[in-house]
Amino acid sequence: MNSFPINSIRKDFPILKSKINNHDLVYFDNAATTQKPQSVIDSISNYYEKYNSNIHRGVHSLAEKATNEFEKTRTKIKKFINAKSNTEIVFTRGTTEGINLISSSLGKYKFSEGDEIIISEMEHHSNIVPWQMIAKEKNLKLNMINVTDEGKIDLNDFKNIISSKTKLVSLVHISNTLGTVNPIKEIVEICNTNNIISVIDGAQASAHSVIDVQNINCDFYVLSAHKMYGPTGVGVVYGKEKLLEEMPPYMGGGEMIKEVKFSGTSYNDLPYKFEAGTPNIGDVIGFKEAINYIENLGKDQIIQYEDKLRDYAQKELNSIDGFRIIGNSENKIGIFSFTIENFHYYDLGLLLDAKGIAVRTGHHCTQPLMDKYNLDGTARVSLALYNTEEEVDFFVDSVKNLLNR
Amino acid sequence: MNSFPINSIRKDFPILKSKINNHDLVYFDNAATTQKPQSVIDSISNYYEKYNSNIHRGVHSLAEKATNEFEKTRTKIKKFINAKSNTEIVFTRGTTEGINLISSSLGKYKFSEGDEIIISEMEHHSNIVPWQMIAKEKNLKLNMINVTDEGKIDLNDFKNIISSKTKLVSLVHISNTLGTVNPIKEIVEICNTNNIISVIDGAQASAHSVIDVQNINCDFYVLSAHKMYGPTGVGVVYGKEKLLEEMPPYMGGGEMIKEVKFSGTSYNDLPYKFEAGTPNIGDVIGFKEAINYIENLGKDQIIQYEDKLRDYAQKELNSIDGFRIIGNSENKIGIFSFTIENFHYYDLGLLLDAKGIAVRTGHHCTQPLMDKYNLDGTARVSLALYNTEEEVDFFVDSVKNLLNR
Amino acid sequence: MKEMSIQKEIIDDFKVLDGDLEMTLNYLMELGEKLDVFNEKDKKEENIVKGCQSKVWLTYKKSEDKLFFSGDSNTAITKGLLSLLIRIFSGKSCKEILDTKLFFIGDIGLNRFIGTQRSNGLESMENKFRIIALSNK
Amino acid sequence: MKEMSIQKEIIDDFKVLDGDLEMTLNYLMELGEKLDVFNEKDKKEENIVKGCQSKVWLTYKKSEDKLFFSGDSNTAITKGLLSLLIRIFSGKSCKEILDTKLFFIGDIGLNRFIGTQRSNGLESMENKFRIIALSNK
Ligand SMILES: Cc1ncc(COP(=O)(O)O)c(C=O)c1O
Ligand SMILES: Cc1ncc(COP(=O)(O)O)c(C=O)c1O
Repeated sequence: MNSFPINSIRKDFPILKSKINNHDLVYFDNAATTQKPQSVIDSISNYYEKYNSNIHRGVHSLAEKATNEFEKTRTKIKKFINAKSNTEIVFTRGTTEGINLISSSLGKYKFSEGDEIIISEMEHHSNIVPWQMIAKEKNLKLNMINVTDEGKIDLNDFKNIISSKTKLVSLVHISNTLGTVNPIKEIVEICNTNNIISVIDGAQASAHSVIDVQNINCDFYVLSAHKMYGPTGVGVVYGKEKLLEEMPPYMGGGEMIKEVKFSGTSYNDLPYKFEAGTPNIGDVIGFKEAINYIENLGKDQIIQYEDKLRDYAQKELNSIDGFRIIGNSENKIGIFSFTIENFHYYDLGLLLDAKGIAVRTGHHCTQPLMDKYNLDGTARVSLALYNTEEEVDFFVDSVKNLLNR
Repeated sequence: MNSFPINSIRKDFPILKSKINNHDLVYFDNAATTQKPQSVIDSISNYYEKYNSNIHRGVHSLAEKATNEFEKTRTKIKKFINAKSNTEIVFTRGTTEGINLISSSLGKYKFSEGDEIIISEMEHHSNIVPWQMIAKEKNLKLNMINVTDEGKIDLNDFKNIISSKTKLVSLVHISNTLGTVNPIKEIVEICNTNNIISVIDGAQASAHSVIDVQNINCDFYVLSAHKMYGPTGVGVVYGKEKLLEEMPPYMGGGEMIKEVKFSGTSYNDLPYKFEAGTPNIGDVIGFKEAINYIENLGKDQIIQYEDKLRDYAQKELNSIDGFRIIGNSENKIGIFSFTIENFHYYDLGLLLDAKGIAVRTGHHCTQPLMDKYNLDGTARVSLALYNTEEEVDFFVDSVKNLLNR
Repeated sequence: MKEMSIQKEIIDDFKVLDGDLEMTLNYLMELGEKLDVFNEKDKKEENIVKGCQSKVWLTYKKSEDKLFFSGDSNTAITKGLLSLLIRIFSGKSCKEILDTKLFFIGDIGLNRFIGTQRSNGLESMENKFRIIALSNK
Repeated sequence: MKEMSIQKEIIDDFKVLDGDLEMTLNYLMELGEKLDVFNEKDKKEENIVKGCQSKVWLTYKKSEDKLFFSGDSNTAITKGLLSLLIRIFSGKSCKEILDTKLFFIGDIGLNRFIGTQRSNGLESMENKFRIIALSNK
């Protein structure tokens, strides 16, 4: 861990200097959204101050510069997740829009009455509701894979509920509530053998594990920039070119067309077919700097640091009386959902905030999972590359003090 | 015009100091996207540097602050367009997503085979393709109102194509190609008398005319922040509460639900029902400053200045040999699409760019309108509040020089 | 203006805490703990006030033309807030309740519980008092 | 390496303009004007190369094993670009055409015509030459 330049990293994130209720900010709400390094913030300002323009169709210099910078992000993300081609990278607002794009577009031609879709009990609402909506519209059956008490996908259950009618499996790569890293490669392989479309929700994974979509071999991989040190309002759908080609567009409008006639319209090439209207140019450009930031530190170094911090936190947290962690897979990242006996998470959240510690409380948009564990909510600590053991210590001490009140 | 502080205004927009190909930037591509004042840019940086957080469900101080600032934009825009309530203001990525939201959600329950939808020949592709898509899906008939040679909606034609099957009319408030200000109040009144849903595409109007949705009395009004000095990636759908209430959600996911059960899901209250997933928080917050900027200058003062500049430009442009303006309504804003005899718009665009002048060239995402006028494209000058008569002069001189080459 | 004076009392009580959020929350929780024990039987659906992350139950008795409230919450801080509302509204007539405007909350440094945040139930709690008052008018 | 030397010639020709965009565009247009007159009859669908904002027509004749191109465009600047490509590719064998790598464009200050911008047709033009060469191999 010596080589990980945590002190200079912390200086890269201006918000970490903040005082919250007269305390230093301890930001442990990274699964909700991560903080942004100065380079990301500056690249957005720089865009607006120096070369803001609408893109793609302009011949003037600003349009040319903005278009090039915008498309550079596409190339960057293509390499970052190891897609085959830029045509497989579609920009969206975030993971939620990405999943809706997929469900809605596939819904228009791939599914027919009685077909089955499989998700899991640990999915985020954004990977549940779009499938419920399309299932209702098209009379499909939606199945949920059981999650074990430890917080892992029950692979046997998965194999059991696959049927000849299963058309699609959509699964979270890393659970935002449990921290569990799912065996998606194994699951996708089963999908591919059975001719089932696979969608991976990578919202939590993209910043905290190595993503190689060709290696995973999934049909779709979806992520949000704001969870990987990038700005809000940008996400990506990776899709295999063959599927994207045959899919109808999600939205209609400017930019996604080749030719519009009153009598009918022909659609643009990939990926533009799926990018109707003026995109979020400024933030797409900012997103590139977020990936640069991760790459400059090195994904492997980051993961190594985060793993060590996770282990430290796990040990320290368990020293708190009445502390129960929900989600104890041996393969997990630094996300700790927990309850403390006789201490409601809402009170805990507010009391910690008074000490400058930001944790999330509630159902974390995973109500079916909460129901499964008979909880109505938890408090959640989620770590990122700028967090430290000292912050974990301060958190643990603070909670212990609250318990001794 | 004396009282309009044009010099200090120009200083508010940092990009206007740019040199493009060794010339001062003359930015005449405002209909594509407007430039942003420093206050907008700074408010976005400030968000990321000081209080970036995911919103709505967090109890910690950052989440509280971010939520409040986010919701303040909603209140601001509500007042800006005179909606009745914040529940009528839905945030989107832009006008294109807004129209898709409406067409897709209404499409799920309002339209049945044979129903008719009316748009006009002067619509932007973003107000054509979504309707073509839903028309194809649901077997609806799509009609286009004729546009006159001057570039005005043919009101008689409109009245003629309305039938008992007409369910919806979607019209542009101000044409991005012609500059024409359409008589939307009159048109909406006809819609309301005939029980027809009205959608107004306000992408071009929101920065250049006064918007009062209660006075217009339309069912929907749609706009983009980036065309009104705000950031890219944010737009608004205004919808009458009664309609929004009964409409099914567009996207499913986090934030738009009340309760998610495996057996079924209940949706959140307005406007959240239509805002699935993490929104573009930073830019929504930046958008507020754009409206502040407009309000501080005063919409009336802006319009007065822009009208005078439009008149000046019109006169000067017409002094160019072989210059033909497409769109000569007596009620128009400072948007001039034009052709010059024996001078292709593409050459013109590039040659002007060499002098630092940014104009747009092509079909401006209005191909049916181009077809109507038998053009394959035009060059377009579109003005905004920071443009000046001196810039118009430089443009006119430059074009004359090019013609005398 | 009796209702004004209760709120002023509350503001005075909190003044010693000097806006320190931690102490304020602690004091709130203490106030909540002092609430009369709530009858478990009254924890039924119709008495629930739903916030996003906490539950509140509220019942009342009418005596002469005055309403007397009792309540409970599953979270200590919300229970503290509730106790303040009960202190303000209990023992008043329906008209008095409806006429009472709440202003104390900002003055005790708890602005965070009002406004656009939907994750707290202060507004819903206040509304519940008013609805009860309305339905008893 | 004859094809290299043509591109080097072009680069030299443009050098006097010192990267001034306006003069470069003007010179390009002049070059376009010098192209041999294109046969109007050849302006048919199969000879079109579509850019976003301009149209290009390209035909060729084969003599011995060499290809000779002629072309036209509805825009003056694109026609200028086209004339450069014709200068580079005309009179070469199919193999030579396929082996020729274009590098001059950045060196004459016209980087804007390459890359991700879809509003220009340089790439499509270049491809058309190569497709013709391929189909004649
Ligand atoms: C696992 C998971 N999926 C989906 C989402 C939704 O992402 P977004 O809100 O950026 O659309 C989130 C984030 O909240 C998440 O953690
Ligand atoms: C009239 C009109 N409608 C719709 C749009 C689409 O807006 P956006 O690209 O912001 O979605 C535009 C802008 O290009 C426009 O000018």
